[in-house]
Amino acid sequence: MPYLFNTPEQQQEMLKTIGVDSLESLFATIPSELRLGRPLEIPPALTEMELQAHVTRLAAKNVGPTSRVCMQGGGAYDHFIPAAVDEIAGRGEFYTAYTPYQAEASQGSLQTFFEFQSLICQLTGMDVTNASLYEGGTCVSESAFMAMRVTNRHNRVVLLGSLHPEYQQVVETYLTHLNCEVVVVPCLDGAADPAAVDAAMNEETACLVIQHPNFFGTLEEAEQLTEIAHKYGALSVVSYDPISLGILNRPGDYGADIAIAEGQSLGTPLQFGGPYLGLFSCSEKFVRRMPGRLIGQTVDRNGKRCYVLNLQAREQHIRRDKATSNICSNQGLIAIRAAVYLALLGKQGIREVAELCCQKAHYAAEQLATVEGIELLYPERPFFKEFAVSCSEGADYLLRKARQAGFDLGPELSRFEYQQAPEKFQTGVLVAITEQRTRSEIDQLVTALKA
Amino acid sequence: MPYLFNTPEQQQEMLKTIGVDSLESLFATIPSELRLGRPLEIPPALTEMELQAHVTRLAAKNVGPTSRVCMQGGGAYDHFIPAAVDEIAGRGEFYTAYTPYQAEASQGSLQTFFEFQSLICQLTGMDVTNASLYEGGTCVSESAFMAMRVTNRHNRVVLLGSLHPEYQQVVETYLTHLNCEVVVVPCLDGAADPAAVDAAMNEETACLVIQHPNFFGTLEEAEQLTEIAHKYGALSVVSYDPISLGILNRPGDYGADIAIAEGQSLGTPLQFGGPYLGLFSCSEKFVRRMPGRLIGQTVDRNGKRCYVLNLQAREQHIRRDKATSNICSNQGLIAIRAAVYLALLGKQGIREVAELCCQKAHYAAEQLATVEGIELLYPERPFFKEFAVSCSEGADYLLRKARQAGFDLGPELSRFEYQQAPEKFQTGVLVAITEQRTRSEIDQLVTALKA
Amino acid sequence: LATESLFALSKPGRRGAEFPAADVPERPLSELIPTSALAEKPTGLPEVTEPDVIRHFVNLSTLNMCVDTHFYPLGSCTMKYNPKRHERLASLPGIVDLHPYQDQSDLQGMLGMLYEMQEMLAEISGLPAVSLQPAAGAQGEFTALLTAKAYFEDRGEKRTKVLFPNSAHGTNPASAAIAGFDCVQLASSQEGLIDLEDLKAHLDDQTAVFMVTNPNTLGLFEKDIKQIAQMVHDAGGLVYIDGANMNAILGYTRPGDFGGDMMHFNVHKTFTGPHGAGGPGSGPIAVRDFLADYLPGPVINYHPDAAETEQYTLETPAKSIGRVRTFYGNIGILVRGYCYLRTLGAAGLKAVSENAVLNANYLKALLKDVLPVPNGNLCMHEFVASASKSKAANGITAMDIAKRLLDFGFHAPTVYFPLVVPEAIMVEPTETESKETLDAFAETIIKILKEDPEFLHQAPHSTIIQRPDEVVAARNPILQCCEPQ
Amino acid sequence: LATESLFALSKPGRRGAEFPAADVPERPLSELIPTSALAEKPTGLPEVTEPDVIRHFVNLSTLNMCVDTHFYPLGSCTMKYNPKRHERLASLPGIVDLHPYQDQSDLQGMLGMLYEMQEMLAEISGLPAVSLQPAAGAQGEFTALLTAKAYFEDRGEKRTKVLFPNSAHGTNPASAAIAGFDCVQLASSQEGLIDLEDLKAHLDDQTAVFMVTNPNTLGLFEKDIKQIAQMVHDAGGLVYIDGANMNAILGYTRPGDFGGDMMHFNVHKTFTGPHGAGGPGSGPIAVRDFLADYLPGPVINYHPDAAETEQYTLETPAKSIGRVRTFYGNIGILVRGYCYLRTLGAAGLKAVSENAVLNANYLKALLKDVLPVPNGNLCMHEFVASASKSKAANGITAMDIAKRLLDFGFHAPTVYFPLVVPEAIMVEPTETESKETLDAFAETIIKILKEDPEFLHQAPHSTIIQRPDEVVAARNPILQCCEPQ
Repeated sequence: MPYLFNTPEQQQEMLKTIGVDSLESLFATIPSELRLGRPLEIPPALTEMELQAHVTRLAAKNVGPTSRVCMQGGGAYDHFIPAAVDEIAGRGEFYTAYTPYQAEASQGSLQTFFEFQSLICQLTGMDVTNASLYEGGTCVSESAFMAMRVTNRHNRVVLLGSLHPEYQQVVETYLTHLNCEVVVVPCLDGAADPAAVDAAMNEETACLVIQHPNFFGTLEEAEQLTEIAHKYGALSVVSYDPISLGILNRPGDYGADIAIAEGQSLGTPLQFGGPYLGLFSCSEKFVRRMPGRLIGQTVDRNGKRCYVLNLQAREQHIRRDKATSNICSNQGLIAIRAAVYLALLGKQGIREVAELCCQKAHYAAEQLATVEGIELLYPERPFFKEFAVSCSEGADYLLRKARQAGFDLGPELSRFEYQQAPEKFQTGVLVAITEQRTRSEIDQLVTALKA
Repeated sequence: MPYLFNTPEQQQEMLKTIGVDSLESLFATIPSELRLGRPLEIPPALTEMELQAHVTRLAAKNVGPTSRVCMQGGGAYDHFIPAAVDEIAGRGEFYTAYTPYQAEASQGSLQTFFEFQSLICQLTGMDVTNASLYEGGTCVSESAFMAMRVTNRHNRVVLLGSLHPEYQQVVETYLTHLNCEVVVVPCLDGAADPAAVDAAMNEETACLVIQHPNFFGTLEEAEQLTEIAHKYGALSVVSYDPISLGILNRPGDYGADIAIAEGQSLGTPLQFGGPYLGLFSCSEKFVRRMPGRLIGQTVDRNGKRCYVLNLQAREQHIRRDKATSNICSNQGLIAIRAAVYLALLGKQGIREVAELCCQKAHYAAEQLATVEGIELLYPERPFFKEFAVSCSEGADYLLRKARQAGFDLGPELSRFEYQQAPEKFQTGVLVAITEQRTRSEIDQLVTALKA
Repeated sequence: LATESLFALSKPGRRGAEFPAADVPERPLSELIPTSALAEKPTGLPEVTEPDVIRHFVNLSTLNMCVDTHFYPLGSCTMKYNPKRHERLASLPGIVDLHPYQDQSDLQGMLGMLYEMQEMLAEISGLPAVSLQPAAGAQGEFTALLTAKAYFEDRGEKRTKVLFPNSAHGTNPASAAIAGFDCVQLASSQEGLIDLEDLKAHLDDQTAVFMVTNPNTLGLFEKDIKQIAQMVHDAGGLVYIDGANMNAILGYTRPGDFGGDMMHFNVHKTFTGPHGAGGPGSGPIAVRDFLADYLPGPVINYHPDAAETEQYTLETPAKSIGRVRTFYGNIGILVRGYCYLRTLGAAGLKAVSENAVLNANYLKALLKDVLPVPNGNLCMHEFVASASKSKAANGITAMDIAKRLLDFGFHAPTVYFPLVVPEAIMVEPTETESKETLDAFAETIIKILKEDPEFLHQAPHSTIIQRPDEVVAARNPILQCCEPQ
Repeated sequence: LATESLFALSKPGRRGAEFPAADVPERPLSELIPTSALAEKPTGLPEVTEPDVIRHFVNLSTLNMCVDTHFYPLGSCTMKYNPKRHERLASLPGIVDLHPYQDQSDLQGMLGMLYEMQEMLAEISGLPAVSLQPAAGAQGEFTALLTAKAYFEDRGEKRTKVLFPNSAHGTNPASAAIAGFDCVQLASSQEGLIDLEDLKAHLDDQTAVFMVTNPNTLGLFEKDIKQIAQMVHDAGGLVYIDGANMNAILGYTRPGDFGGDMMHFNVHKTFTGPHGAGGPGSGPIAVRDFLADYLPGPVINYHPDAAETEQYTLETPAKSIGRVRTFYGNIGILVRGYCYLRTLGAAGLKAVSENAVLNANYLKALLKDVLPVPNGNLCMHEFVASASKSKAANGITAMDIAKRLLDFGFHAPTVYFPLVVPEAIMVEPTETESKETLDAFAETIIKILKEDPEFLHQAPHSTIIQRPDEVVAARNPILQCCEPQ
């Protein structure tokens, strides 16, 4: 039996010390009629060698970036991950530790999370960052909850229609059953129409949620939209692409109150959608109404600098039903990955990655537009690393043809539901180009699509 | 520039402290006519992302066990490696440390090597084991040198013709230029003929080198051969298969003076032939004439148990040209892998692996023999996990047909040179079956060969 | 050096990662992006080398205690061994590199694995419908409560209350609040179990869900759980089982069999996640058949008669509450949980619980004279002792013992939780520890209790820092190390 | 607990790895193997669990200082940073899993990489013919000496002597001895360089090879190397360059250009191996064209016009000395070296040497007042200081300084080597350390030299053990922890 220590002899010794005569009798408090009178029906145990063969076989049934070139987007991206990230995240001292409740035995995690918070603040220009939330989608719902607390407006939030459709769905799941109206301003032309947003806002609105660059890859007028939110006394919540901040102006620069993101791009593999990383930052003045764990710097009894869990009175294990969130386990190890990633890239690296994505994506867009039947969905809109194309022969045709040539594009826009969907969403497909893609790959794709 | 710290400003500061005015002038002691007046002509630098793409492309040009089933032998075997082995060997504390010269800063390595020595002693039944030599082949030449020192016979060693041909070649390279006669007793029937061996031995012979199981996979009469060696006052050197000692009797049991092995099977991947692991053990009475590093237990100034490099007076850094060997760097990290592997397997595990290899290999031999045109080369000889077959249509035909069906067999016997090679070596092929092979794989191979 | 800040290591111009020049025709950024959207200056990220990064974080890592280095008997957290094979297998190509929007035909191996995971969780829980989506236990609670809410609403019932005992984890009330329920906390009985009278007093037609951890946070099996469930059901409510303590009962009894209608698993606890210094977790839920239609989407369905590339599909249940997150769940953790279940099999799982319970009771037996356990004769996989006696005798508190244990190379147990036990010391040894370790731990506690109380109040003495000032931290929070640039 | 023996953890019946039952029809072992060949009892291997193994070795690992955690200025060892990308890439399928006897058509990617490695080493050395086989530097020396021997014998010359300076690494004479040569040790000059007079006095028609490390072990470039080589060549001998110190001169000067006929590289030093707590190394050699035919077999050849599956081949040179090992070399280390060279390129390699030399000279400048460096004004990548002054003044020895440094979180430099410098302290900072680290190191040494000598004689004080008794160890060697069973 793997991972067990007690030999039959030891079990007998231990039972004797306890004062019972069998393992079975340790379970005496479980009434016999509640016992499962049979073995669980789960597949037979596998040794490590068998398990490895089995899982390898299952993995081989999937077709991923090892055999295809990934140009997929929609909130999860195939960025390069330096080997040093895996080296650190693979240290047992990090991945087999618990939440750092015992500060003296956890300074490694605590300082790392403190530096993670600092790095994300530097990246975003925001004052305060927590030690992570689950992922991009729940960051939006947590933002909405926080905005409701801060503004004391509990009945209305406004989302841009260019917010990732799954993020919209998460907000709806979290909020609508609370009789909070979730207003979506439809995105009919690739980015928000400020007039329509203004019309949707009112003095009851807790927050305006902006995604910039948005789901279609295009840039929003984030500053102007933030001003609109503020005009109505609402908070401006901005969901950003962390890589884009290598070149784009930062939420802290243009007055966002809450800045959130899916942090997968910062050193975490795609792994079929999770675990990813919810990044959550805000202005200092809201810090006591933030969700999630916060690490603070302090001194120990000898005056030595050290780190502790801070402001725990916001959290569920202290405040229970009055907590700012129910979150307990967060995404610690993924936050560590992001910290190592950002430390490696630094000021120059993040800029270079952002520029590479931007340059290559524009080249790809230009080249794809030369394929007959393919056109850019929003040729006039500026974009960062992702863009939507439509294919006259349908999205499926495009995806299939690319797949056969060894390229994965997508997602197709018709995969999601929208409050109002322009006709061309039926044939629209997202294409994301990271720094890993090469001109030769892009050219090959274009050649294949032309054939 | 990767891995460098000094910024241009710091370089200037440092040069100032040194008292020179340029980096160039630090190289003033290299006469200018000796300078290379041009850049080195090596390929341009690659960033990590590019390097990974490049090496991945090269790797994809190779076809290995990921896409074929490995039934190859000849001294390197596809045994299962538990993940825990990689976890420990991947610790920077082990792989980025140096030889443990500073005992206070190296107890981790020192105790691990001490335990490695202990584990190999337990495995082999030998008294003493060093902290590793390079690999299986040089273990034979080091054994011969040691036997020459011990017996004070410097002119003659005897090898069984069933010793791995490459091991024979290594011994010849190391010894013949010293005017030491290397006598090979040809192996004409799958294992040594004791009478022929006896005839080859004499009172001038330093040692008899036995491989058991031998290169053809069959068992030698190791005990009887050891007695023959001893009869002439020579040392018995036995090259064993470490996995086989899970069931076979051990060199220490039948009186071997020196027991050596290629230790790759103990948790080290095939990686195209190296780095592997030379295992070297001997009787206690010869310890001061052993080659290689030895870790010893002692106490520190407070009487605490600890470990140090021991008996260094045998080694090149002290004894120089009088050293027992010129070895300095050994195979430390691979020895750590072996220690973790043996610790995981333990008494039961090593037995199970050995039994699985033995049972499956016998099944495979039996099944292969049912294929028309294939027969066992030595049907009467007992074997452990490897055996030779001959194919009436030639070795190449068999290897190619197996490869097309997804199986790698070999090496073919004709790949090597022999002093006397029986006719059937021309069509002979080795087949090795480890615990990883399944009945279904074996059956598939047989079906394919019958088709 | 180890604790120097990453930012202090920064020097302008140092590089930890480099990228090639663009291989496409480059255009000025301002042609691609409106100037107004471009940052005016670079980020304030530090500039360090790769060796800096490695030495910094490797040294930091060594300041942690962890399961791989120390006994870590943190009650309620199930700090069991994290098998190394899981890390290897979760990193295989074909698993670690799949994009969530790949075509379903390209995902049959992954979806098949997840489907099998759903089936195994259903069998272990006795509850047939499973959602793998929740990112952690707390999100599992929330998701299940929302599922219940949707169910009631669909039936036209307006039930507003969620009940839970005062020994509950904080996430229970927090999740109920976010799900829009009123929280009602119930008393515990003298025995440390649910007080049936108090429960009865609070059950009514407003009661939506009764949340209960079983075994409870005192490490005791709620022996009346069947009757309790009946009472809740009679009142028209549903029973939610917090599965945090499943490690005690695997294969012995099932939430679905003892009256639970919904539950979550903590894959990162029971199925050895690992904990990752705080996460990621994975909190799949299992519910009764009549709740299946309300689960969040998508779930994985199996169509055995379909073509090989279409056997496993992602589908949204008919009356789904919607999405609770993007994509499909914390897959990387679920893969590890899958590996664990496939490694153990039925007999192995039962042996896990047997040995977890054996270890807890053994340790309790060794300690009970010095650290009495107020509730229960036999415990399950953990027990809650009290330092009240030593505190009264010479002032040695639970905190003192916890801190001093660090000096001896043991992580501290959970202290001061659950709140219902004064000077609580909550010990969960798990099954992946040896009798020898338990013996050493017990001896150490006995030794500590004989030490000078003043010395203990200052403990720990050997750690890199000692008793950080949390009051100062909270009064003037320093939450990052430099001004934003 | 960390230092408990693995064997002490053993309990009969515990398992760290399990294997499935055979899936083939099983037969009694005695039917397969003669009983006389079967062991009568099981091995004496310990019985422990996987968690035991992990906790044991992880804890042991933390007792090491290493490059990933500490400054490690061990002279002569080039303890530079080991890039993490190398570990990842050397583990790729298609590299880590290749069997040495696979068909050459299946190995074109690997053979192509190794061929390119041969070419790069030839260019860096200025010596056109390369063998990748030697497992480490010492085997490289032996292999090259044997190559020279074969060359001379082929020419009908009997040359029996190998010359080397008294500052040589121990491997030089040891390798020469094994290669069957008589060893002749030469004096060093006052400057710490080769004494030309002594060399001249020993050169004759018996001289086969002159072995020299350049830069030498004092960290000095042998400025007369060209003249020295000429003298050796005039005597009919060959010049061997020990490449241990190549880190100083990459791209600046080449052994082939300054008169060397043969050399070895230490891939685990210069090209960041890593060191692996003692190995594996990799010691490829490069030789002049007229020696190429004698190299050990096989080498990798390139046939650009052949079919794609046959472009790279393994071939044995015409007059090969034979094999020096099984298979083809320490490929895993060579792959890492290849990655390193491809990462740095020509400019990067030159920058490596520049910064290695800069760091050494800077540190030397900081320390020279307290630890004088007897030889040389400027050093190359390392320098040899002497503690003679402090020893004379107050008894503080090189050993005292080395041991005390450990207390401050610095690995010790090499001490008492080379033998030609009394109280030698040999410091090699390498290029992968920062000025800040060098400053801190120098300050610490200056501080140490002001400490109480008695206190220093007892140092280190903070390590897990202190000054082990090597005399006891050698007198009664304990080389394993229990009786063989």
